[in-house]
Amino acid sequence: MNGVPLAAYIGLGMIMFTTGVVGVIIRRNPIVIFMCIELMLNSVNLTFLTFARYQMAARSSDALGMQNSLMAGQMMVIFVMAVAAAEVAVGLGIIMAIYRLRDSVDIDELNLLRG
Amino acid sequence: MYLLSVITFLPLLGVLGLFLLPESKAKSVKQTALVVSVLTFLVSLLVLFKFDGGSYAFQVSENHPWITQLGISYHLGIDGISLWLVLLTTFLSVIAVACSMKVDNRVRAFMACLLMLESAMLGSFLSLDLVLFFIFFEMTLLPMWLLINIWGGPNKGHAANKFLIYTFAGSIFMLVGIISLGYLQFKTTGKLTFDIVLIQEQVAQGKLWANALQAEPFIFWAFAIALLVKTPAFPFHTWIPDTYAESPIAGPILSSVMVKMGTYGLLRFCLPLFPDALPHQIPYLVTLAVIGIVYGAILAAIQPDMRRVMAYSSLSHMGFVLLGIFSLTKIGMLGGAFQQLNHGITATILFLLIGYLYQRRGTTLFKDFGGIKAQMPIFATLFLIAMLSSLGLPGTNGFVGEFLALLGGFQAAYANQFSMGLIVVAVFGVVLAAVYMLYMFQRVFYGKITQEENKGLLDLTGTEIALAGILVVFIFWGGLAPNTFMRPMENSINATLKMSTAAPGFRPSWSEEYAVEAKKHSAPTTPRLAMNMRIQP
Amino acid sequence: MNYESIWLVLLFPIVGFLIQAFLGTRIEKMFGRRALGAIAVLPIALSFAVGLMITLSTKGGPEESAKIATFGNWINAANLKIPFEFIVDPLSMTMVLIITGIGALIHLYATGYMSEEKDYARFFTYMNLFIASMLVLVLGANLVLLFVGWEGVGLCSYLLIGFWYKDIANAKAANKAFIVNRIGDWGLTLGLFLIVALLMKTNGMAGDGRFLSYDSMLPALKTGLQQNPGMATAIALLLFVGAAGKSAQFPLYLWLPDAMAGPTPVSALIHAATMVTSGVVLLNRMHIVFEMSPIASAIVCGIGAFTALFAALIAFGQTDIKKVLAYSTVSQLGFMFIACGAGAYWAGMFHVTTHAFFKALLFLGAGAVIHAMGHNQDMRNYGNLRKYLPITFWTMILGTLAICAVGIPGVFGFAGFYSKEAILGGALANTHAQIQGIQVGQIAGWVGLGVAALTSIYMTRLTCLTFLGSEERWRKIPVSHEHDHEDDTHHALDGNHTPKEVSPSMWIPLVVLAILSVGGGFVLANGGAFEKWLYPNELPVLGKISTEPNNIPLALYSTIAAVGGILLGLAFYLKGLPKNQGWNEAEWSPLRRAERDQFGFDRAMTVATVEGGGDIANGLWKWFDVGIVDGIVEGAGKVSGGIGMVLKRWQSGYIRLYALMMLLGFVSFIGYFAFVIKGGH
Amino acid sequence: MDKAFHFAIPSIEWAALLPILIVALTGIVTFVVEMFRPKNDNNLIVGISIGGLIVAGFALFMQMEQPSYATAGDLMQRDAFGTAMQWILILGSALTILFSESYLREKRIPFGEFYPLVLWSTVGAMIMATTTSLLMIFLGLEILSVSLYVMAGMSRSEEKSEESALKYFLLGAFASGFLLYGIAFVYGATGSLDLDFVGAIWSHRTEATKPMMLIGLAMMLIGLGFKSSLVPFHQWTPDVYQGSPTNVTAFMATVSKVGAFAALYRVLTAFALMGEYWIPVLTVVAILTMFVGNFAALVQKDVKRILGYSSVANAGYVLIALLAHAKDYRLGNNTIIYFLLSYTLMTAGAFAIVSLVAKNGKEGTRLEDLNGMWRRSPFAAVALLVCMASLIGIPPTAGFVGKFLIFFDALRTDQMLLAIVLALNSVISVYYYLAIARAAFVTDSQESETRMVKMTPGLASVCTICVAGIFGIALFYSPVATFFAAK
Amino acid sequence: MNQSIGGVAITPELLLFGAVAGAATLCAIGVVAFNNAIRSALCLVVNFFLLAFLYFTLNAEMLGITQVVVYTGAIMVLFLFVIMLLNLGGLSLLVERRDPKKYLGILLGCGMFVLLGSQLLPQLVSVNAKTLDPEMAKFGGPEAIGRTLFTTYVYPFEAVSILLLIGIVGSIMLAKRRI
Repeated sequence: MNGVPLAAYIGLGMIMFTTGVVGVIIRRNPIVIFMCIELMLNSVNLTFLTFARYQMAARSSDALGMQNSLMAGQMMVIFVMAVAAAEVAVGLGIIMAIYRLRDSVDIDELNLLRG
Repeated sequence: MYLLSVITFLPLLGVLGLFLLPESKAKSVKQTALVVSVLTFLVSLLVLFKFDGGSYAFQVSENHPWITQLGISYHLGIDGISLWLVLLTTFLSVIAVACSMKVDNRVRAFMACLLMLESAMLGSFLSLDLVLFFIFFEMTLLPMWLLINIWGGPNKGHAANKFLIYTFAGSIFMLVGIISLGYLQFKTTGKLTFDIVLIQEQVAQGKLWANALQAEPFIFWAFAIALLVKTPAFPFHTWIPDTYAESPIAGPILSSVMVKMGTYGLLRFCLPLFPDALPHQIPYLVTLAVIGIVYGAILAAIQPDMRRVMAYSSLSHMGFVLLGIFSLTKIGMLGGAFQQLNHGITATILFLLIGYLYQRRGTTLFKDFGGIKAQMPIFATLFLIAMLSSLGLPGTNGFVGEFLALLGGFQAAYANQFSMGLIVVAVFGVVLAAVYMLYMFQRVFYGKITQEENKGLLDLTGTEIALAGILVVFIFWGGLAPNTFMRPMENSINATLKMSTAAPGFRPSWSEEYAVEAKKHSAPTTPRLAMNMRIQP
Repeated sequence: MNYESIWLVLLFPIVGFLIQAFLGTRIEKMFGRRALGAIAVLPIALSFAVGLMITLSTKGGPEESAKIATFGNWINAANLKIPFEFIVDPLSMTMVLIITGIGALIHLYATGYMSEEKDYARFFTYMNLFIASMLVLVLGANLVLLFVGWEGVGLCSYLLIGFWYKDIANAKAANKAFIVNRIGDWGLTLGLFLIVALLMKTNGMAGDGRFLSYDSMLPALKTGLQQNPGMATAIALLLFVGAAGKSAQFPLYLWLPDAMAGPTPVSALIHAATMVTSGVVLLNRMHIVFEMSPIASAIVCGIGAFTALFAALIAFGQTDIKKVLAYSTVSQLGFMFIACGAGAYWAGMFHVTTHAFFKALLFLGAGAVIHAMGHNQDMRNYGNLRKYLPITFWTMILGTLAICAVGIPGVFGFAGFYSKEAILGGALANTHAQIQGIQVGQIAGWVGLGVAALTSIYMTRLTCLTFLGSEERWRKIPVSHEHDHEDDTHHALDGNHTPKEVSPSMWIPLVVLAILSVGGGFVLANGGAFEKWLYPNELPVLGKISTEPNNIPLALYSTIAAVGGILLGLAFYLKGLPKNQGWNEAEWSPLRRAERDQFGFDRAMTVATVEGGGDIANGLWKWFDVGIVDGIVEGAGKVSGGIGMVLKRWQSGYIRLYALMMLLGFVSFIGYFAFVIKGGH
Repeated sequence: MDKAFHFAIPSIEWAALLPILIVALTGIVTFVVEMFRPKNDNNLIVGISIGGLIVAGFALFMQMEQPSYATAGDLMQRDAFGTAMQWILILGSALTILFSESYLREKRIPFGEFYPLVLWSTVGAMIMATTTSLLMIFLGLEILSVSLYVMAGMSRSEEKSEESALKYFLLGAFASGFLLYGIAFVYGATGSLDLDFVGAIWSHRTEATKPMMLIGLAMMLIGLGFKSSLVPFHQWTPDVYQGSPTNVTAFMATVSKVGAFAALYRVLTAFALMGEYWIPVLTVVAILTMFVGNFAALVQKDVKRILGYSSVANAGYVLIALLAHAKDYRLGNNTIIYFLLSYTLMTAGAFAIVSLVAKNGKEGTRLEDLNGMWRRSPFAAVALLVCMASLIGIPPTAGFVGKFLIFFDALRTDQMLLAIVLALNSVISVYYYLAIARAAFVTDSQESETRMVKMTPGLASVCTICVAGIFGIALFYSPVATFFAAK
Repeated sequence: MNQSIGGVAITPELLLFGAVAGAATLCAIGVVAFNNAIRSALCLVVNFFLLAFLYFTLNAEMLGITQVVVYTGAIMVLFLFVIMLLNLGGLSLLVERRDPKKYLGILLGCGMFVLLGSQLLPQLVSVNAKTLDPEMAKFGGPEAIGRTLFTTYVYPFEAVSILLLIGIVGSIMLAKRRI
């Protein structure tokens, strides 16, 4: 979609990423924190696809290099999604285990381990 | 010819042997340990026959490449300086093992520690590769730590940690120094090695430091501090009172050898390897030594515990050794080197006797004694003799060493190497030695018996007398025929002196022993002759 | 007998020592005390005999008067060689004869005196060892061997003073003796070092490396010191410090009075006759150095004179018979140093000899009295003992006359007369000992004259209080303090105690010594025999030393001093103990009290060194060593722990804080990068 | 190629891939076995796992003499470093598995699934170690981590275990978010996920790409620094080490750390050209890491926590070697390999011995819980003493040689400051290592039987391997070094 | 309409993008801001939808679809499911107490954003999308992705299989009843 500068997409990515980071730090509910992490991952995906599309480093002479680099971004995104899925499965599992153990998941109460 | 390796590793083999025995068989464990140590001593006597005092070259030596990538070689050798220290070590180890036959808990571990210590000390006296030396040097730490920590007195934990951390802190910087020295050698010759013979060869020709002169003092102090901590010299001495006071009686006996590793290291490494930095550091080092002499003596006079007195007195005595070594005069260095041995003998017999007292009464505090001369006349006599040797009475070995060391120092001061006042003070240390020793003797033996427990004290048994008696023999031997011990040292001392004071190119080097021997008879060395020296692999 | 057999002289006492040390108690058990005593006396007597023979054989021309017998190497360090070598010359042989001769007598005396003691063998072990080391001191042909003997005798004196070790006071006295001597040795050692350093620098000698052997050192010193006389003063003074320590000169005399804690024979042998004179021997050995330094000589004279006066005064304040004799010894030593300072070295040695005779006699006499009076030493308890102890009385009278230097000039005089004459003469005649023109030597001479008078007075006091007067005093006094050996064999002194004359083994030495003190001086002095024998030719630097001061009628003066002193003394004390010197010391005149307290000097020194030193040491230990030196070490550990605690608190356990930290780290990373990117390139 | 995106099937060097495949398949096999076996008897599984690892280890020999090359579509890089790292990883997980069974049984959590998870996460680490592709680094990292999250929370009855799992998970995901974002920027700048391009692109960089690469690097450093617990991304380490079951901790301390450092090595090597920018940063990080790790460890009372902090400190030591490598590419390789190998031996041994203290479902890991070990099982006590000596760096142990090498590299690249800091820190570290040794070997306690189990064969073999290794690779450094330095 | 801001021409695409991006940002903030976890989740879902749309604008059709299917279809459902499962008032409304670290976090977040933006964005304003020839333009299509995934990227593809296996086993281990 021509006419939109690269900066715009990257900027959006940054905003979302920052929001995610801030969320991780300021929220007490692990599930929400986890969602914020998902938010970060998605902003990353956006960034990947943007860079893939905009190809700022590519030399248009080298077609094969262009193809590789075009696909690299996409692949990365796919694998990120896969990883995210696996992480969600495990992460939510852990959260549930904790919830079973002590009917609360407030992470500010989770500091037996310190010092 | 693997004689030196055998000497070094025989005790370690003994340790393995010990662990084949069951913990329960305490008696046989003790006997095994004793046998091993005696065997080591006998084997080490062979060196005397192989040794040729006529040359300062390293003899009976073994040189095998070990870690070639890092240029670390397994290079053992012996010369006049290390000869007696090796014999002293093996000999005193026998004493240490023999005097700890009364240990009753974890005997196997105890004996293992003693033997490991022996191996480590022998290794560090014999190794001619800086890294190898460092390895053995550090190997003494853990056994000593265990000795203090398991079989020690009430405050053992703290004392043990203090000992280990303090000495480790000193030596780790020596490691940095060692590595940078090896790296310099690498930069100079393109060949990485830590073999002091090769390194000193470069030093002798003035190549090694040629473009690292500003680094030399720092590396020198990296070595010196580590070794001064071990010695111990004045500001670095505070580990030794705790160590002596808390460790079982075999500990101080062996550590009276261990402290020699410090002075030995100074003689072997600090002098020959840093000739350009040396002259500027001498005044500081001598000052430390003299402060050590007086300071140690003063503090020894008011300690409440015999073992602490001994600790501070070693500070004082090692001060004499250092003074002699750093006087950089033949007489002084000879005296210093000889005084090392004397301190080994004297301190050992005193510790042995104090140990007997400890076994009888379970304390070495002065307030628990007094007037026991009446109960233990023989003990008192032996103690008196050891004390006299320790305060340097003529006729005992202590006198010869101190006299020569001080004389050397005086010569150096007379030649304006450093202030004459230092020597005047140092000599006064002899007076103070009399003060604290006599005061100790008075508090232990004179007066009426005050404590009830002391009424029943028994005099030494036959074996105890024998053990102490052997050492007494050496006290008088060293006092009346010191040449027996000093003659073999003389060549090595002279060489070391030349290495550390002569100008580049005029410095002898171990690998060129025979060239130097030739030079002695021919005309004075020209730089060219020195430069043309063939580098031996 | 040939001089090489000098080793025999040394051998006998050493053998005796070994026998006593290892077999003593056994012999005592098997053959009893008399046998052991005999074995103790025999070696000394034998070496006296050998010494005498050697001496007679060494009579001869001055040129071969000094012979060196070498018995192998001792120390070879680099170019310094110190062999076992012994010198046989008039000086050493004089001392050998004194040591062994008087030594033998005193041993004999001791067999009787100590017969009731426990550790009989231990006593004679020490005594024989002492003789041996004293012989090494005088016979050693280099300064290091001299030093060996020097410290050896110090050790024996330490052991013998502390012989009755159960009394802690004795132990303290012993320590004091040893340590004060060590202070002297400090000077002596530095002196040796200076000589070696000097000679090695100005290599003005046949370079056989025997830098400290008299035969090669002294000539080298002569040449070497002419180049820099300042060195001469330095060496001389350092040596004198050593001498002062051994010979109890001010301020190092402190140990000698306390040394009286030892058994009386010890006091007689070590602290009167032999050891304390070794300082004088040293000065005679090294006289070349002193000849070259007028200043040093002046200081020697001055110290000597002051010591003589000081000690003589103190003697008046003493009531303990041995203390009186001790101070008189110090005073007499002062005389000897006056002589050495003035350059009349032979006179010093002469006085050493005569003093050995009469002072030994006096001590032994005093010992006999003490022995008879149940080891009670306070003269205020005595009185009228001539009735019970005739032999002792008469011999001591002779001794007193000898020390008072009584004599008719030109006709006959007791031993002390001739030596003191020579000393004072030498001092008044000399022009050597001076500092910037002040004739310290001559002043010392006049002081000496006065001290001679004082000597007569206090000696008379001693004699009168002890032997004359009435028995009332010890008849009705309670038991006084004693040495407590356990199972005290001495029946305490009390009202119905009857002193008995001592046994032959004890009075025979008295008689012999008495004869020597009467005739010794006359024999040795006639025709200047002693001087000719000791210094056959003039001094190398000062040349001829005259002992006849012109235009001073010295003989007259000294006779007046001696006789006058005695008469004065009799006037005071003939009728016994004066009221104002009795038990109630509050009645004493302040001067006398001050004298009793050595004018507060000893106390001051004790406070300064022992107590002050103790405080300093404690401060150093508690505050500096534990507080700072070790404090830094321990502090490092504590600080690390503190940092650890801070980090521990930082490790809060809150996930969100950890995340925050990560973010912080990241932000600072990119902050730095932003900075760099802006900054560089 | 006629049409776009018709890529050919990439050629695959099976020799290079084989070890990874074997481990992965072993995992699957054990998983299957676990499903069909009766519970509470995992010895067969253990056997299979060990066997598989050994086979994989041997498979590594097949690529010994090969040159360096990239395969599987350039996503897999085979070289000496990678091979060495795989050996260390295999060793680490083998040691973990060896002593796990008895421990899990005592702790009453004998999950059979544990073993496949260990093996798979080892696969993840191996993937990280053998690639220069950021994609594979990310994937490997996630494979490693996800299974670690699970294992950390394995002891479900323990709040501590669960808490550590959650901490590890949330922070780990957070960190990998940064890693990804960093990768994204590097990708944006270079147009490729392969690190080999980084250098080339950097050499003709533009105003746009320069900051992208630097910031991308910074973000990746967070991701990898988290895994290798560099300050200030280390704070999870002590908590998680303490909370997780001891054998899992051992696994984290060895395998996951080694993997992370392998990846870090790859990245920093690629970014060496722009060293002038980041070397100062990492120098500071290294210094902080050493000091924080050691100082904080001084005041700890819990053994696992102490070892956690010590692993932070050791990360700092390794970083020095990495920096040396970045400054001079000829240096550092050997050092990193050797140090990580020795560190694996020491740490695995230490944790294995600490796991003795678990009995009947209870586990006390305070220092005083080790008291009397010398009475209960002397060999373990001696082994612990050796491990501690090695961690301190007392010769002649592997730890000493490792430190020696690091000093050497630091001095050869003129990093005197780092050398001195390292020296200071080894002094500080002495104190707490000695505390552990003292508790186990010196202090006595009568009721040690109630707290400690006796040696089990698995544990004994771990101790033997570690002690033998610690002395062996030190005394026979030359052969070992030549072996690992082989092509 | 061709006026421009800061050298960037205002095009309809840009306006459209602006709208979507604004919405996405609001949703993202919503995720963080809402106290109620469910609301956060719903915001996230919307956000993902909008992202999917943006993927389409970047010609990554395949991934846009995958995004919808995987994220909104699978992952978010899982989230909501868990939230419901553990649903309690207490949990869903964990009231945020005001504590410094919160504000510090926000501050640092902003700091990070500012730094990143100031370092990266300015140079990227001028960069515009490469014009791709029609062949290349199909890079986002299923064919291209399929081919790539099963040729060049087969190795990571297998690796991911292990990862998913771990996910399964792990969640079983964490969830199954105690033995």
